[in-house]
Amino acid sequence: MAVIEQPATLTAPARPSVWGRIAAVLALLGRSRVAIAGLILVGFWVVLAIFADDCIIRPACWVGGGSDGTVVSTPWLARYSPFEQFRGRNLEGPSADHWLGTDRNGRDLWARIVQGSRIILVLAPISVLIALAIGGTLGLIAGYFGGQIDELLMRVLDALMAFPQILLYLIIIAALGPSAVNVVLAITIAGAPGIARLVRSLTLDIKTRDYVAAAQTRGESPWYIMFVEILPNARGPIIIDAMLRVGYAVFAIGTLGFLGLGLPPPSPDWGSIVNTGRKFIQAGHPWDALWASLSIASLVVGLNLLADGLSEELGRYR
Amino acid sequence: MLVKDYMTRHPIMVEPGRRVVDAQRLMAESKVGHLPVVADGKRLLGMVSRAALSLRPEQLEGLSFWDLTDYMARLTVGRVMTPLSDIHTISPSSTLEEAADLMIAGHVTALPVVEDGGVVVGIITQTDLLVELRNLLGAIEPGWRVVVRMPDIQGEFGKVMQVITARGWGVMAMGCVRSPRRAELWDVVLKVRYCERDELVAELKKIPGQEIIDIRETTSYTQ
Amino acid sequence: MELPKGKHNEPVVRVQNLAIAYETHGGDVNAVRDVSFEIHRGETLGLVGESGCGKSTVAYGLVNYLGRNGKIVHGEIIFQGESLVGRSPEELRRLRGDQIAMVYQDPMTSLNPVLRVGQQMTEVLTVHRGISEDAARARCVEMLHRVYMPDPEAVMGRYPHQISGGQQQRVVIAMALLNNPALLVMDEPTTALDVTVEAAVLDLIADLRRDFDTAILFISHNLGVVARVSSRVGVMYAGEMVEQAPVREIFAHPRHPYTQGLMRCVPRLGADKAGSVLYPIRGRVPAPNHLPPGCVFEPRCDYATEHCRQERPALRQISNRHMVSCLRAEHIRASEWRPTEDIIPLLPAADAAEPETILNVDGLRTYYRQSGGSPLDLIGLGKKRYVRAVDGVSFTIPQGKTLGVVGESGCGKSTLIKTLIGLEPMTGGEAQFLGFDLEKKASQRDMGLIRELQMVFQNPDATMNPSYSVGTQIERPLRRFKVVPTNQVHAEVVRLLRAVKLDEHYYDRRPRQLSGGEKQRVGIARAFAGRPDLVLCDEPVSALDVSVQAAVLNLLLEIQREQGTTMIFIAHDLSVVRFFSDYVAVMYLGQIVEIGPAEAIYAPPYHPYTESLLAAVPIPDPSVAQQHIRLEGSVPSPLNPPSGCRFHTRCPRRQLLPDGGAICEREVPPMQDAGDGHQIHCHIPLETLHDLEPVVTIAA
Amino acid sequence: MITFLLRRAFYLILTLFAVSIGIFAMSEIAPGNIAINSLGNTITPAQEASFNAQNGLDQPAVTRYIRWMIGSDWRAAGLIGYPVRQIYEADLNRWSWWGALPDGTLFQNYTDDGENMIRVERLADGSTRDVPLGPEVWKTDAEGFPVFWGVDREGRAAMWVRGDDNEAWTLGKSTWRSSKGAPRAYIPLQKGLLRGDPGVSFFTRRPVAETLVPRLMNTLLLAGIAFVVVMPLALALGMLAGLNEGRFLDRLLSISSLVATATPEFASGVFLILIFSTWLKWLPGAVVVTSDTAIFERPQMLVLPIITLTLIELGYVLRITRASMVEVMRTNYIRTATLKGLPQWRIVTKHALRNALMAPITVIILHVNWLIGGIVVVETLFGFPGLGRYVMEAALFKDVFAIEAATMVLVVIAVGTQLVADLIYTYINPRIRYT
Repeated sequence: MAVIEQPATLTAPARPSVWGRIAAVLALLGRSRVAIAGLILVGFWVVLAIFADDCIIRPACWVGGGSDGTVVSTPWLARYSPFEQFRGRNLEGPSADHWLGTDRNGRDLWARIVQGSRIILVLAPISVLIALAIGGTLGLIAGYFGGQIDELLMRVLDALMAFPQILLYLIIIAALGPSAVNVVLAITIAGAPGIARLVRSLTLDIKTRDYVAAAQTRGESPWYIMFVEILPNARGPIIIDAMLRVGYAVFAIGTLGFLGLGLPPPSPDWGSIVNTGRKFIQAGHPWDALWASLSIASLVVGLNLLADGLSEELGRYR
Repeated sequence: MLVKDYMTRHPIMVEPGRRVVDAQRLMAESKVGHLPVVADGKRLLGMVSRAALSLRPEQLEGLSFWDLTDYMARLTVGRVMTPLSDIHTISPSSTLEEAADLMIAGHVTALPVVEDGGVVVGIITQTDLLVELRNLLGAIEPGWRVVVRMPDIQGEFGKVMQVITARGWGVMAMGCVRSPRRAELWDVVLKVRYCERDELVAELKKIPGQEIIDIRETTSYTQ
Repeated sequence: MELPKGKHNEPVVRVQNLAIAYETHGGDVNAVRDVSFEIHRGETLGLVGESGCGKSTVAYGLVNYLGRNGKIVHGEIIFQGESLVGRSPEELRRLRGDQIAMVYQDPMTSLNPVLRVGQQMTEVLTVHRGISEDAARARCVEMLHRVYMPDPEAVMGRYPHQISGGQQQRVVIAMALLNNPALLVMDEPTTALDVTVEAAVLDLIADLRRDFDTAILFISHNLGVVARVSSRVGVMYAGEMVEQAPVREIFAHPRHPYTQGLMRCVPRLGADKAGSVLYPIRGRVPAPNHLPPGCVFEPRCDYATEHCRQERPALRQISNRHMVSCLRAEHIRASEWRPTEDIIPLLPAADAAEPETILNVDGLRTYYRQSGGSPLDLIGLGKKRYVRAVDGVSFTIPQGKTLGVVGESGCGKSTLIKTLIGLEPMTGGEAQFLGFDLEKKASQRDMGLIRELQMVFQNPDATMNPSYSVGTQIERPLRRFKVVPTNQVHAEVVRLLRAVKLDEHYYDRRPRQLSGGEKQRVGIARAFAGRPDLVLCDEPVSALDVSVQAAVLNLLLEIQREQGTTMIFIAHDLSVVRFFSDYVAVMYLGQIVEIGPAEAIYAPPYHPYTESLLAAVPIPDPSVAQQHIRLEGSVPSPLNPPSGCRFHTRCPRRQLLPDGGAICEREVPPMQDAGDGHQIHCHIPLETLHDLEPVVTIAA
Repeated sequence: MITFLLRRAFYLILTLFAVSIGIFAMSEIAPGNIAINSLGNTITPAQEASFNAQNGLDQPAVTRYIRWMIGSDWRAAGLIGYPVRQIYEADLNRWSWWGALPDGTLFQNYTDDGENMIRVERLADGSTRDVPLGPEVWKTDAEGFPVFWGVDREGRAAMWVRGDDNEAWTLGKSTWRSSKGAPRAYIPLQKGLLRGDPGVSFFTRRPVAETLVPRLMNTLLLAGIAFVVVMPLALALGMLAGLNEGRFLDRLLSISSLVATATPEFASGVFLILIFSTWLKWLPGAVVVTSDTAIFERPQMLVLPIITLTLIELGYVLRITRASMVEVMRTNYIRTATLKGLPQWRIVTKHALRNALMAPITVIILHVNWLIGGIVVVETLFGFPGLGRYVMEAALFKDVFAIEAATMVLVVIAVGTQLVADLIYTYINPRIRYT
């Protein structure tokens, strides 16, 4: 199939600023309807998470509190505190007062869902970032040095990958107890081998390029070559993969919550909301389960759409 | 001197479903007089010639303009072609004489060349045979074309050749045929190069019993 | 001499004013504009031009395979009297593979990896002719015989990856010919092949054209290849046909300035840097959506006038069968052309004194461990097998000189220089450079040694790190080797950029904004930044278009002359090596078979391998007479090299020895000194080799 | 090719081994406490120590790993001097361990006072009789203590010390019972995983294999149906989307498959229950198993779990297949096939299909891990009595042997499918077959 080589755009600014680059990425995204849809979905949750209440300007929130039911923040988008129990108003459907209804304890569902987005949008990226750091480094080492190191590392990672992830989660959480840290730990351990594999294959490819040989002939250290010469050129696929992995992480956090292995109650984690809410579905009160399910589905779908659109656009200009 | 050396390879062909008008245009534009009709994979089904494509009044239902247009629009090559059962074909490894023989016997001016159970590989026409004749008689080589008439005696032809080779001249082409209307004599056409006309005539005249019927200088007409 | 047919001269295919465009985000891009040509039975039209000139687009346009975004804008393709434009997909399908066939550039990827060769071949027949599988097989085997495939029956049962590249291309050609097509389109069919294999495939193509009377459209960027197979040649530039003429005519009397420029870019075989000069064409091919308003070649043309800037010339007949699209074709003479001042490279001065030896390599060996497939290997007990990539190579280079290394792919020439520079571990032997031992890998070497030994790489797209700007990448060696004080680094980068004929605006450019030639220049600037004494060049120009290739070669020569750098220069193009090098080494299967001064290598006495390489080189001049010597078979595996002389399995000259060269199988050939440092490793006596006829005779 | 498969099999076994160690280690470092989990958090330290000793939990991890992996009966037999044997007691519906005298008589031992050992011999009809043993049975061990090794009444190898008045605590029906004259040390008898015995569950006090197998069967049924439904459908739809790249059908399939893969099972399960069970009332929203054959009597119970389980896989496989098909259709050999004039269907079936299947098959099989995750969620959501829920419960309870057994089963499935994938892959990719 004949493809016309795009002429190098000589009019492009020689050294784009950070904002210029962000604008370029956004422009790229703008071309793909899929990516825009994803951006809207993800953006919706990010905005909600940030502006749920006045936490961003009230440091008291950051050091904790609130989870015990004391109100330390003023609701903005959330309307009520996620922990405030309205007596006599439990298991209500949506109304003007409680937009999404209330749960068994008479807590406002909208407030809890919004608060849940905050939890998930903090935990998921953090766990992916840690997994990226660990998996990325292992992948670089395995790919660059090759030989025995590669063989050994990949065997271990293969074994980890052969292990069903859900079991990993179960065992880790069952062993260490449900907490935010352990959830992050579990997701990191489960995710790192996949990232290592990806980075390794990218490294194997990139290390055959002449510029790597050029660096070697300059006598550069392996670490310089790995992190300065190789890693920046692997960023495209890594970023896309990371975006998908944030989606998986949200997915996994939700699943853990659903299985009762997530954050301990009364934390409004979406999975736990579904878990407690599903008992009331047959009783004619599907709202808890429905809203929380919709939320998590829309967020993961949004992240996937974003990654999909981005990879398609990047692929088109590769 | 085999068909495969003189035929036209990759002839223009038509499929039986084509309209007759298209085939006519194709023949006119590409200046060919015959089209092999082939199925998928160049398998021969029949032949059409310009004559076969011309309108035959007895097949028409009426003579109004619309009838004619309608008829022509519907008429396909497959309906007017000479079917495979009625035509002669020849293989690429046959001799030209065989091709000529088939054409004479079949009153046709072209033969499809087929191999491997009916796959058309070329077409050989009267023109191709004439090209062979021309080349055989050396028309494209410069030199003296001389016709010598000699009696039907063993060794007569050798005498001519002896004379020519003795002088170091070259014979570029030759043909032998019984003289027209005089079956006891032979006419030999020779194309001789590297010599002067007078010398050639003088040398040939020395041979007893033979006579020079014609001598002329010829060059090629077509390239 | 061919006998004239005298009748029926309608071409098999006639293309008239063909224009092809691709739809892109930024609107339609006209890749091909107003191209016209015709091809008759038994004729080969060669299409040449640099990359991006629309050659392949024409080829795929001809078979109406332009992808989803390509379309024929206007023009006609008349095939066998009927137009191909606007035919239904089904009609086109029936023509493809039956009446029109194609041969592709890369045979490996053009064959389906999961189907046997036989399956892929027979289906052409079973689909188009509807004949039985057995009949089809028989015909396929016969056709493989026709393309001189050894053991066709066995090949039918193999998978594509199990046969060599040359054999794959033979399969593709045989497959194309199965249905005796009227038109054969060949898109760079030999580009991916080694020179010896290429020669054999080109011979095959010439044979087949005669036997099948097929009309061939032959596309290549290589003038030499086109000269060898074509009966007529069309030159394409920026999507237009700029000149078209019979092959002898166009090489003897090129009329278009672009054609003339192309011929000045390539070194003639036998030319060297002392006696001849390459003249690159300035500028670069314009992008199809940024064409100049007038003549497309005007911005790069030395003869351009105001008229050329305004009017776009059409292809017109200027003599019998010679067509050119230049407004001034009648006024320009190739012989009267004078280079403009700034592209005359200064010739190296004659040697004043005998220079000292800078690099001394003795018995160098580089083996790779090959992991076997037996269960024992699984636990590390398998028999250790080694690929002997470089196996006992010795040579020396005097200061300031260039050693060229030639050989087929897999002969170990790349491994040799990678070992020298420390990218591959040395298995044995010795290499002394400026008193340093080159035994260690690059990462363990002394900084002083690293600085004096640098490398220029082959692939322009991989030579620069796409993540960093040009300036950053040239700065790195400057800072690392502390060539200049830190505050002068920027100035030094600019100086280096100027030295490689790039201005300082390039400092902030990203690699993707550069053309291949520019990237290669940056690569050269980076290699020369530390002012090294020895630079190893691994095919630095083979991925470049000829006009750029000339410019880069000139640049290397100029820097070498200025800095007195010593070089090792690898290339598969024997003309380029001859032009560029003072000494040449010919390698076969990890060993040097012949080494000596460049002029001595290219004249008898030859090593038989050198002789066959020279016989295979495509020469861009149809008037040059070349001996017909072809190697049989393929290069044996370096895992298990032949005994005695490694070349004995393919040597065409063994018969010159008593009892057919039995000694070649038993004994390692002796080194014979032909004087002046010219060494030949062969059992055949020097005198016999000396009496061999020269492979290439250039008509006076 | 055989080498290739051998190598793969070798690595898979290695993987299994590593995994078994991994799980064991993981449950080892876990801070939870089996004794508290199974006995409640009101136990005294003495009771806990006794429980641990009886169950071998006081031993170092390595010892326990070895016992679990290759069994403890051979070691116990060496100490006792007689072989030990496991039999099924039909009247009590349980498996128990006995020592075997040379004449084949099965026995267990106990003592009430730490002085007189009593041998309980099992008769052919299942009844027992006590045979007192003389003082000569006490042997002096390495440290100089007179000890006796035998099989205790609970079916454990046990070591009594003469004159010892050890106290053991066991939890009876509802109360703690203390018994005097108890053994000092125990070796819980088991054949070891390698001989097919995954041990006894702390939770149910039944052999793990006994409870595991029916759960496994249920899950295999669920997953099997899901697999059979999803694979052909997903592959076919993926091919269809790939062949129509960029067209409406492709967009529709791509987007819906993306939504399907991105929605967690518990969310899509909730949607499905709401729509089909609560709203339309077509299908039951939960699986209620009242008997072994309940699933077959009301197969409609399985519909929603299967759909929930398949949605993710369907979308995922569809996307992979589509991407692979798109890539293959752009290759040079498809171009060759097109320019050979082959009809479109032939290009797709003969040239594209096999190449396009290579990527999905390996990826699909690797995705079995995800399927297992889905099973856990789906079984929890619908109350389906399968292996997933079994693992869940075991993990929450810290029932080590149950977790380990179930995990090994799941890993064997995951790893085994990889081997199958390798086989399929080598079959469709000739390049591997010959290297």
